[in-house]
Amino acid sequence: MLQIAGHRFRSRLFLGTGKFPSAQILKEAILASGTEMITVALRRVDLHDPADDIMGVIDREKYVFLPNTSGARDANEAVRLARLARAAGGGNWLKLEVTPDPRTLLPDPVETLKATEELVKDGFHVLPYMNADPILALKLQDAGAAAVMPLGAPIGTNLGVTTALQVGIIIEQARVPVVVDAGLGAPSHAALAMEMGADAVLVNTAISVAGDPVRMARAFAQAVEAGRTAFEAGLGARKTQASASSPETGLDFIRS
Amino acid sequence: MLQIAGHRFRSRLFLGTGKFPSAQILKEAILASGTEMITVALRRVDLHDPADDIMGVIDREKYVFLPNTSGARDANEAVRLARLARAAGGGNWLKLEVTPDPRTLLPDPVETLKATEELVKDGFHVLPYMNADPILALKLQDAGAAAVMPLGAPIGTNLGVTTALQVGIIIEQARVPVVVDAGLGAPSHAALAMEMGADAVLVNTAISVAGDPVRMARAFAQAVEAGRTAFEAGLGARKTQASASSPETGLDFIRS
Amino acid sequence: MLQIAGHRFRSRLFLGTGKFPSAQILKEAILASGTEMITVALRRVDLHDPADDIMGVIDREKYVFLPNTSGARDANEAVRLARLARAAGGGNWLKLEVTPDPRTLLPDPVETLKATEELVKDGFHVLPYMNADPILALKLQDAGAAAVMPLGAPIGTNLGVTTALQVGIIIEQARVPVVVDAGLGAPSHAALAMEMGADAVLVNTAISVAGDPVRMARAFAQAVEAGRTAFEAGLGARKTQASASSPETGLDFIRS
Amino acid sequence: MLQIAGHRFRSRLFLGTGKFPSAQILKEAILASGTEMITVALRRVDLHDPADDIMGVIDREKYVFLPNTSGARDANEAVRLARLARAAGGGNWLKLEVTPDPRTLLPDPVETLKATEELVKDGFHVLPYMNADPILALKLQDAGAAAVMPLGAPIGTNLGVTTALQVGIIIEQARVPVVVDAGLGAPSHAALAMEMGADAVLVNTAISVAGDPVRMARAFAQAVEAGRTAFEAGLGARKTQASASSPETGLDFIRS
Amino acid sequence: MHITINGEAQEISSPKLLIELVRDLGLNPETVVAEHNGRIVPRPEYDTLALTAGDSLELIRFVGGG
Amino acid sequence: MHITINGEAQEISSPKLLIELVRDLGLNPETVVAEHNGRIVPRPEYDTLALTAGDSLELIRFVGGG
Amino acid sequence: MHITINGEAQEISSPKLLIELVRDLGLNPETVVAEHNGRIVPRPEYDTLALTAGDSLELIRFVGGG
Amino acid sequence: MHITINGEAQEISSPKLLIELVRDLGLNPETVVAEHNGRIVPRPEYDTLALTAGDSLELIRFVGGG
Repeated sequence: MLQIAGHRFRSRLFLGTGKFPSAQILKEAILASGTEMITVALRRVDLHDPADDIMGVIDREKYVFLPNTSGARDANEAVRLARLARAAGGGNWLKLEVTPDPRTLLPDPVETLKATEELVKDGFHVLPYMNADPILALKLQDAGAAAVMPLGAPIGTNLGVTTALQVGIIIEQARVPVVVDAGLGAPSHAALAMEMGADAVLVNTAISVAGDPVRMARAFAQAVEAGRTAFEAGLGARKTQASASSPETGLDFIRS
Repeated sequence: MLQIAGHRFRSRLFLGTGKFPSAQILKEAILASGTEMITVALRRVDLHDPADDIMGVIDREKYVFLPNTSGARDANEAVRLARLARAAGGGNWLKLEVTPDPRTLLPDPVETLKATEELVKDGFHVLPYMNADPILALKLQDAGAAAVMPLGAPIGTNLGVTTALQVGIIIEQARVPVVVDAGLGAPSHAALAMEMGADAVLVNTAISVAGDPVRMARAFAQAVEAGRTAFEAGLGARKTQASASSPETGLDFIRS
Repeated sequence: MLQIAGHRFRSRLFLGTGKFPSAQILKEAILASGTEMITVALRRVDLHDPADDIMGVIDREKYVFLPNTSGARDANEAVRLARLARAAGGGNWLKLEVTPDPRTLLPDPVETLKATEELVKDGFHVLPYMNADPILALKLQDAGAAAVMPLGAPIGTNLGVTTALQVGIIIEQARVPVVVDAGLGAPSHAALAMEMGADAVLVNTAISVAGDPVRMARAFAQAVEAGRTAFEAGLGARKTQASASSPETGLDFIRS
Repeated sequence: MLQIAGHRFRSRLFLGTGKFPSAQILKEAILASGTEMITVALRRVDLHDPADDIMGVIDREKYVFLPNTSGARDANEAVRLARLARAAGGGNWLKLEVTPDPRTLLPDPVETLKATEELVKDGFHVLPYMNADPILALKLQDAGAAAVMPLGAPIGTNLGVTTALQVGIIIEQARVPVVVDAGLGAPSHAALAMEMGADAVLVNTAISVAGDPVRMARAFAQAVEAGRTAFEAGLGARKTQASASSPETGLDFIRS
Repeated sequence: MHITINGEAQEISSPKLLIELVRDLGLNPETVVAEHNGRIVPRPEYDTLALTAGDSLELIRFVGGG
Repeated sequence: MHITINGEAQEISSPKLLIELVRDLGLNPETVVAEHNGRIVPRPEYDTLALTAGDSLELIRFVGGG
Repeated sequence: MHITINGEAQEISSPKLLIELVRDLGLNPETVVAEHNGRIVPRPEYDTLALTAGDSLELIRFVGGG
Repeated sequence: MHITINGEAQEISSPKLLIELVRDLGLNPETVVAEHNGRIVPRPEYDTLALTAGDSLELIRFVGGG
């Protein structure tokens, strides 16, 4: 069973909570996804809408709560957000995001490594969001990251595992769990990541912006299980030449 | 629910029975797959192994039985095999395969159309295996095919839906069910086909040659459901630009 | 050197003449492309614009003139257009196009084969535009086609060789030249087709709708040569593992 | 015209000199490639083969000489190699390679940035080999890199521009030239990189291990020009729907 | 007299030879092929074929195409 | 007598009904289809069809296939 | 008195404890974290921390994010 | 005397200038760079630098690489 920082997860689908049409749909999507790990962001209270409180939706006890540092542009901002998250009752789990450029939302390898080192010292279970860079993955692992989260494609693009080659190398080398994050836009993308041997996937946009987020959450849950089962069951090799699935002999009698 | 020739199918995974390690594993894989449609081939009895009888494994009543014409090299041979299949108790369902070249096992568009016309007249429910040719799909449909079965990749290659562009056009135009057949090598491939709007997929090699065919059968079953659910729930659009999953405002206070 | 119907071609780039911004630009693009084979269509004279005559632009003697049957929806229409083309001074060369559906412009395999047989009897050098269907390619070759022209992608899409797997099989099997036609949208696509072993490519839209059609014609000419040269020079194998291009020994002295 | 560190290059193909079958073939390939920028590595003299001296092959005056730091596993080793290269008469140009893992030969983002900062201070024109990481590219540029060299695929794999999505973002953002390096295995790959807007490509393995390295060098030279010309001439847009290249009207008279 | 040219009814003076009509229309006989009442007209006949009322004529030529 | 079964010449005792032969071969008549001298034999006839010397018989059944 | 809350100047009656302000704003103290003049306020202190004029206060909480 | 060249112990006659050694080894001084006891030797010094017993010398040059 998947273990991160000593915690066991039955579900290998981690769920982001952004951009859902309503709190009710988010609530149902969480259930439908079967997830045990939920990401949230930290933001200023909107004083004009004090009642809009996500903690009313999520049963803090039933899920591992994974605050992210989305919005942080360097290590300092990320560390500050991490500490606020902990003070806000977020616990020690942290999805580390350091994205200097709001246009691409791509992670900064140097600042991400720096923040990882600092937050690990500070007792956090750090899951860094990272470019699909195999050497960086080794460095983050050595720095004490609880898992590494290479991106499949830029956040919110739904393009799938465009980084398959690099992700494959990361999986092959990693001694900590590999969670493919960002860009997974369809259940087939999640299944592919799992078939490649990823330990889990994190999905948000593809579910929250779906026509029916609750059913889409269920679809991803099934796909993640399918992909993992296939990985464990052992996929057949790809071939360039056709090979018959029916017997090749025993038909002389029909030859015209 | 999927309907072909008036018959309703709860499962959208059709299963081929070739190349399984043992009758027992085939039996369990059929159950694990949840399939309701099973393909078989027709061959001379091996007089030296009379006991090897697949009908001992498959409960004829519980499944729609879909004999194929694998091995047929032209329309005549296919029609002859189809009639033998019916005489053998195969019923009226038929997976039409006309593959003149044993090396590529690719279907012959002209002979396939000819055999479809003849067998439809003869009362068969014809499901022709075909190249991913949108115009041919319309012709087969007009000829009375109960469904069309475009290939994803050559038989047994496990390469997936290499014909996605053409299959997409076939699905868009078809008035009969579209079953993606051949080349699907992983659950993610099956999920992709279903996400594109295929009505079902037919899988054999990827399951029978897997390390653990029974678990792989379950994996494909889940992936097919995942893909179909996603198709119905409505996938989000692909984007070339990143878009944040977390709110983009409310962080001024952390700016260093 | 490439030979089709006994004619030798130094250039492996065939050029379509549709959709150019002006006759002058077409004229210059033809020169820049270095092509020796030019396709044209046949249409009713526009009585309101009698001067618009492409034959004023193309020196009939310097190029092999390849009228197409674009617009034909079945074999009869194609044959009729072919004969009109010959009567119009088009000679015996013919690009056979039978596209029943103006929305997809995809070729009809059955009618294309039928028209090929008839036109070959009638003394035409038939180059049929076809779906990337390896079995159909063999049938067209057997019917006397001077070359086969599998599509890379639907006409005008610029998507490239989306049918690479099938085109590869066609090339491997063909005894007549294989010309990849339709959908080639960039020089890299043309180079890829040639690297795969195609004998030539036919390009129109990618050049005529380019920002600068004349320079784009030159770019395609270079790419076709590059791809062909690479095919003949022998491409290195693809590897999944890295291998150093610099020596792996002789550095002990720098180890920190 | 391409400018790097104030130097103008007519050719956008940079050539690596590793793994050529012979000095003579290397010499001819350099000429055939038309390159003006040549990479070399630095190694201990083999005392048992003192005559094997590449400087006998390359006319030091005719080419920009780009020593690499291949073999360096961290910033210190890279800096030491850089200084030796300069002392050896390599001049100020440097291809910075920091690859801690000889198995993947993938670059270390942190050490590469560190070495870039140090070597820029030391007066080198630094061209860092890097993972296709857009944020890292900005950092290297800010650190004074003369150009950035994102990888297309791992060294020596011939897999092409597998990092197209990221390379596209790097090109869009860069204020210094972008040179796609590593993994380009065919002229079509080089053409693609140039069509995307890359300023140049560096090729070694695909040429040196080709069946005929000299002809392959010529093929890459043509492909690079083709891709650049296409980029400047303006490629047509990709479409998902077909659009006719021949006129859609003027055929009523042939309708059967 | 009335004849139909490329699907459009036209009034032309008679008598009229095909070659004359083609020239009247400003077309180059070398690059135009004519279908006269459904029959392809060999170019040599252009000079002698006389059009008569009610004829249906198709004048076709090459245009840019791919 | 000699007959040909699935392409192989076989010596069998006569008289012999098709149903007997099928059973002798250890086959299940319910899952085997017979082609007798090129004609498909309806299952009901198995019990009555008598084989004669020189007959050509094909015994076919379903096998695993995709 | 004036204090700054989430960057906006606000007029509040004094004396005022942090816990009171949070309640006045209709917020749940359990799910809100406060930064008081740049220092994170441990939740136990909410009941005793008295706001004074010119204070700068950040009230932060979790929101949906991926 | 003994010195170490490129990691290998070597016996050479003394006295010996660096330039002499390079030539003895059949190398071109123009294309070889020397590290003498860890210090890069500027080319002008080749003619004057005298090797002494126990020296460690690295002789390096360019090779094909990508």
